[in-house]
Amino acid sequence: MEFLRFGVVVFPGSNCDHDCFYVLNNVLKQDVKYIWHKEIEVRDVDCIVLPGGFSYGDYLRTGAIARFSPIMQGVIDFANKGGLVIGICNGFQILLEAGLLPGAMLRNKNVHFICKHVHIKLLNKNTPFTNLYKKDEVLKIPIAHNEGNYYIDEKGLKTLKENNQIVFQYCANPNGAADNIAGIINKEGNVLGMMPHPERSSEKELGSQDGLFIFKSIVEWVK
Amino acid sequence: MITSETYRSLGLTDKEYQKILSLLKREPTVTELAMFAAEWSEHCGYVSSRNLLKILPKTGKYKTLIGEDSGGIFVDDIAIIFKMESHNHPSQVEPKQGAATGVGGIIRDIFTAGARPIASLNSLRFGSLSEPYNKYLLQGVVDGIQFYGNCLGVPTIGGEIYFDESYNGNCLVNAMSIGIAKKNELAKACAFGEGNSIMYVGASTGRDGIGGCSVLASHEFSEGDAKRPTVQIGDPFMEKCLIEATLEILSTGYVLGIKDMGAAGLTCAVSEMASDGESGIDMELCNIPLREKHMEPWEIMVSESQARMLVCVKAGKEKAIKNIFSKWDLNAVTIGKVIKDKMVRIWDNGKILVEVKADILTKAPIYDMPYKKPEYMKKINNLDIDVVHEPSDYNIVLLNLLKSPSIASKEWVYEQYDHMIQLNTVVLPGSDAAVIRLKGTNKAIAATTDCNSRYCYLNPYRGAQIAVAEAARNLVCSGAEPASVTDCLNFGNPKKPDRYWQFKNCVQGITDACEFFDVSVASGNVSFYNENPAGAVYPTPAIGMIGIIDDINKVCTQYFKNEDDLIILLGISLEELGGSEYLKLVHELVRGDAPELDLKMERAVQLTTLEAIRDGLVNSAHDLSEGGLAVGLAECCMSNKEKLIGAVVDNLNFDIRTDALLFGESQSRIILSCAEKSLNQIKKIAKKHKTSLQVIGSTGGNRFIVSNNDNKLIDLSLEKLQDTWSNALRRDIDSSN
Amino acid sequence: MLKAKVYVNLKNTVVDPQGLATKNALKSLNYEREIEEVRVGKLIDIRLDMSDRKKAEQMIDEMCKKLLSNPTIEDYSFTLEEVE
Amino acid sequence: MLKAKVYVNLKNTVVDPQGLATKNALKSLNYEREIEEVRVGKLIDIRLDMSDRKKAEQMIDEMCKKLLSNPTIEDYSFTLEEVE
Ligand SMILES: Nc1ncnc2c1ncn2[C@@H]1O[C@H](COP(=O)(O)OP(=O)(O)O)[C@@H](O)[C@H]1O
Ligand SMILES: [Mg+2]
Repeated sequence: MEFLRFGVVVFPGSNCDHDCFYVLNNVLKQDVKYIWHKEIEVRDVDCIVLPGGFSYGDYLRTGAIARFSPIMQGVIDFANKGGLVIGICNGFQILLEAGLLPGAMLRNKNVHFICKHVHIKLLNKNTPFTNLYKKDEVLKIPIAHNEGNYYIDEKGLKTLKENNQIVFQYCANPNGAADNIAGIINKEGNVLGMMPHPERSSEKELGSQDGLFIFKSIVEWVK
Repeated sequence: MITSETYRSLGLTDKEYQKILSLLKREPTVTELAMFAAEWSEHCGYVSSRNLLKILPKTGKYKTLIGEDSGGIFVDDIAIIFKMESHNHPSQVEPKQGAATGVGGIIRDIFTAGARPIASLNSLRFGSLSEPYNKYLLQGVVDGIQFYGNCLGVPTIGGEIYFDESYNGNCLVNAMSIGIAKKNELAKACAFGEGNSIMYVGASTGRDGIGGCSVLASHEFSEGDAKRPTVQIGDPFMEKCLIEATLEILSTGYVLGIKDMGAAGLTCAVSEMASDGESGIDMELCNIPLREKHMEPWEIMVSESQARMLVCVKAGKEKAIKNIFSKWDLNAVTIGKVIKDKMVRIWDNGKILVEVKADILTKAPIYDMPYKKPEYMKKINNLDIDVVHEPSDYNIVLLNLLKSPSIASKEWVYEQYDHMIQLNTVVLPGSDAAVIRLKGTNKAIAATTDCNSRYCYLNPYRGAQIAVAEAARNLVCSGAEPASVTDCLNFGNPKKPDRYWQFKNCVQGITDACEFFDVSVASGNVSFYNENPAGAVYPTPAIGMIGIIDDINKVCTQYFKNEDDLIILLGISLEELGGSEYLKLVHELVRGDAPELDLKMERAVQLTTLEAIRDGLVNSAHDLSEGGLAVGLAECCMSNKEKLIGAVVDNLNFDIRTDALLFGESQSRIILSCAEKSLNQIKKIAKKHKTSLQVIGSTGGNRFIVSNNDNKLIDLSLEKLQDTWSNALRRDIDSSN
Repeated sequence: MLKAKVYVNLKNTVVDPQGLATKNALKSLNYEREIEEVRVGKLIDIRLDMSDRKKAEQMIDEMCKKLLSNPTIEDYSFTLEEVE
Repeated sequence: MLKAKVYVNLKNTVVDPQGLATKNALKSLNYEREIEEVRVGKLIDIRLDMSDRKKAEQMIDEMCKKLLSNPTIEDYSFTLEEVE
């Protein structure tokens, strides 16, 4: 296989869709297509990206309405068959609402939107999304969200830890997230959700390339 | 029958009403009257400002496009469209939604021109933070800007905020937006070609913003009605869909013209699209999507509901347009067609309601307003500097200045804005100007907003010139060539001659400065009647300026980069304190004249800086503004949070008062830092441009130390400085009263 | 101890984008025919360490006016009840 | 016509950042002593074009479970009343 085929799902209100497309296509030189939320099936892709943004205005609850978009059944089927899915920011929130990942998101502790570079630590490098990083690597990568205060009950947290499902932790907790969690993976290891934006740290000009290796890891894994 | 009471309460004068009668040769219908009142208002018709705005330069070193609703410049085959607009009064009563809908409005102006919005900025003014309501306003406005901009996915990359008592009771919220398009993709805001369709797209129409016109209601207002708010709830989600749908229909080639329904809604869109297209429009109201029941025709015509647009579509292509809008779950209905005679003809279920020549509506009267130099100027313009006592501890003064909310770091604000989305922001907020790259080229745009309104209060003409000069200086510090301006002119009641004098002089100041720098004024906006019971706000001609960077690798930021670099001061420090933040804060005086401005010297300093940056000689460049040399240097040390770098400034040797030296706000000064080996080349460049250059110290260490003639004036740790400056605003907001 | 339940709603004359989005979402969940209108407001529970009902009522009213709602666009109402 | 008032609240075991922020804001407005706790939830008004109360109740309950609340972090309750 020469190129990986990425599918970037576009919900009304998604706004990092172009950015993800750009990085995958122009920086990483892979095949990318948009998947409109009204489609009911995912076809011909190796990895689905649920991009950041404000799907349906984030009204009611982040990700709550998007979770019922027609495409989500397709995404769930795709994931259940072992397909790779990465949800970034709003994408992560949608994955939580859809039940593909455990837990929920609360408002940031300071009740403000926070946009800035943060440092996150890699906890699990044995995933399709992180295999190219060094063990315990610290990445500089931006966050931009209102609701990144990850919540999970104690039992759930224990399970996450036991199964090595916590993939990223903030070095300094910006939003109140339980156990400094910045990103988690499902038990099966094919669905990743993360609040930081790897697409925003994929080019030198923008201050950091630490995020690019997530996408590169995916390519590496599928090949 | 229309009574004088009716038209007067709509804001029309007797004379204007007589003019309408003679133009129509009959009495207007209620709907027509509402339309005239809207079109001939200050807001839409610019009746008291248009005469003066004519003098603003329409050309400059970059080819300029003055569009119907916004303007821009061309860089190669890219059009950069930008504009700034005010939303002051709605924000004063409902800060979050007022600011949000302000952002929404200006962004609509950009994408209806066919440009994809790529960045927003703002210019904000509040009264003193010691008043709880002003705190509430600041928090609400910032919340509104983040709520709207973040959701739309347009990065908010910069702005400015000042606090002054003059804005008590009347805050200013000016929003600026920048978009880009291929030169040949730009859209026009007119309707033409007999038989082509007029389509209504976007949100439904409700009774929003018809406040002023409600006198036309024939029925008695029932309880809820009478208090109908003029503030609306912003819906960035809808607008995001509208952006995508609009850019998609524009790419079909079927759209001949498109216009946002902003002020005066449908009235403005219909009459201006017809008159700008030198044609007429015939339309039927019953097809318009309504959100509320039993709306009167005049209500529909003046409603200012958000997120709606009027589109002129090639006959036969309506279906294609409709399909695109349905894909985004948005309305798109055909409501009329272009006709040959230049009339606006409006029907309501087959009954004719309006039949007026389009350009009668759009040609609002223009007035020459009387003006007179304000009384206050005599009193405050002279400042006897000898009665201003020099403080004994300059460390304390510096810390107090860094704490003052107008100077303090605005990180608390811009951290709430998504300033990175769209992957273009190369220089993030926190430096003199933000820089966004133009993907697919080697170029970048720098943008800034600036205006010191205290200077404008003391000296409107020079204050306005300084606003332009400072904006240009900020761009230059980022490595950009100043290219073009948008302005937002916030003033008091234009009918008061002293206010109008301020306005006139500020417009003249902007004009002269822009002509001097050879930059055009591509777009702008006027907001009058910014008054509180104590009087008008300070004259505030906010300047938004964009600059062009030809080589993205030659971008510069304001903070020191290395230890042991040389610190250079370009320009001359005069013994002047007039209008300074220091004078206000420490001596509680708003007096004197605005700082001197020698435009030739300003240009020399800017050319020197730009050339040195382009030649790769400097490591940082920061202009001096509020708080003067001491504050500017401190900012160089600490504005990169990840790497604080100290400085020892021990070679000042100036022969002026110490407070003027440290905190005076002389214009046309820039701080550079460079490696020692670059100094000679920079000196050569300075000499060529006849710029005064002085090496005043070097970087390094973890303290900020300033001395003059062996006299230690300032000696503070970087932690102390950084903590004071970067947390001040947050502390002010969190502190209870 | 008293507990106030404060309800803050957008005025009827003001569009409620959030309500609209929720309505559309419910419609697409197959409640197409039944749903007439949806409006989303705030529910603020306040526990007060006081027992004087009269005073509490006055205080909550003040809070609503000052902070919890903006009378330009919102209406509010509240109830008070005794709790442990 | 029926109108449902749906109340959605964060579970007691979940920290409520917005409630805390509101509490602090109220405290700084000089209600320092009285305020014990503040929690911010949602109030969703739904007008239903139907008259069968039983059916309506069932339907609203469904909506709450599916969309209007997130059972991981939220509780809900509702009331139904007849309106014109
Ligand atoms: N309202 C705002 N929104 C976004 N950024 C802001 C705002 N106010 C100030 N900033 C940013 O903070 C930095 C310092 O601003 P300012 O003190 O106005 O700079 P200067 O004096 O150089 O014009 C700039 O990067 C500016 O864009
Ligand atoms: Mg500056």
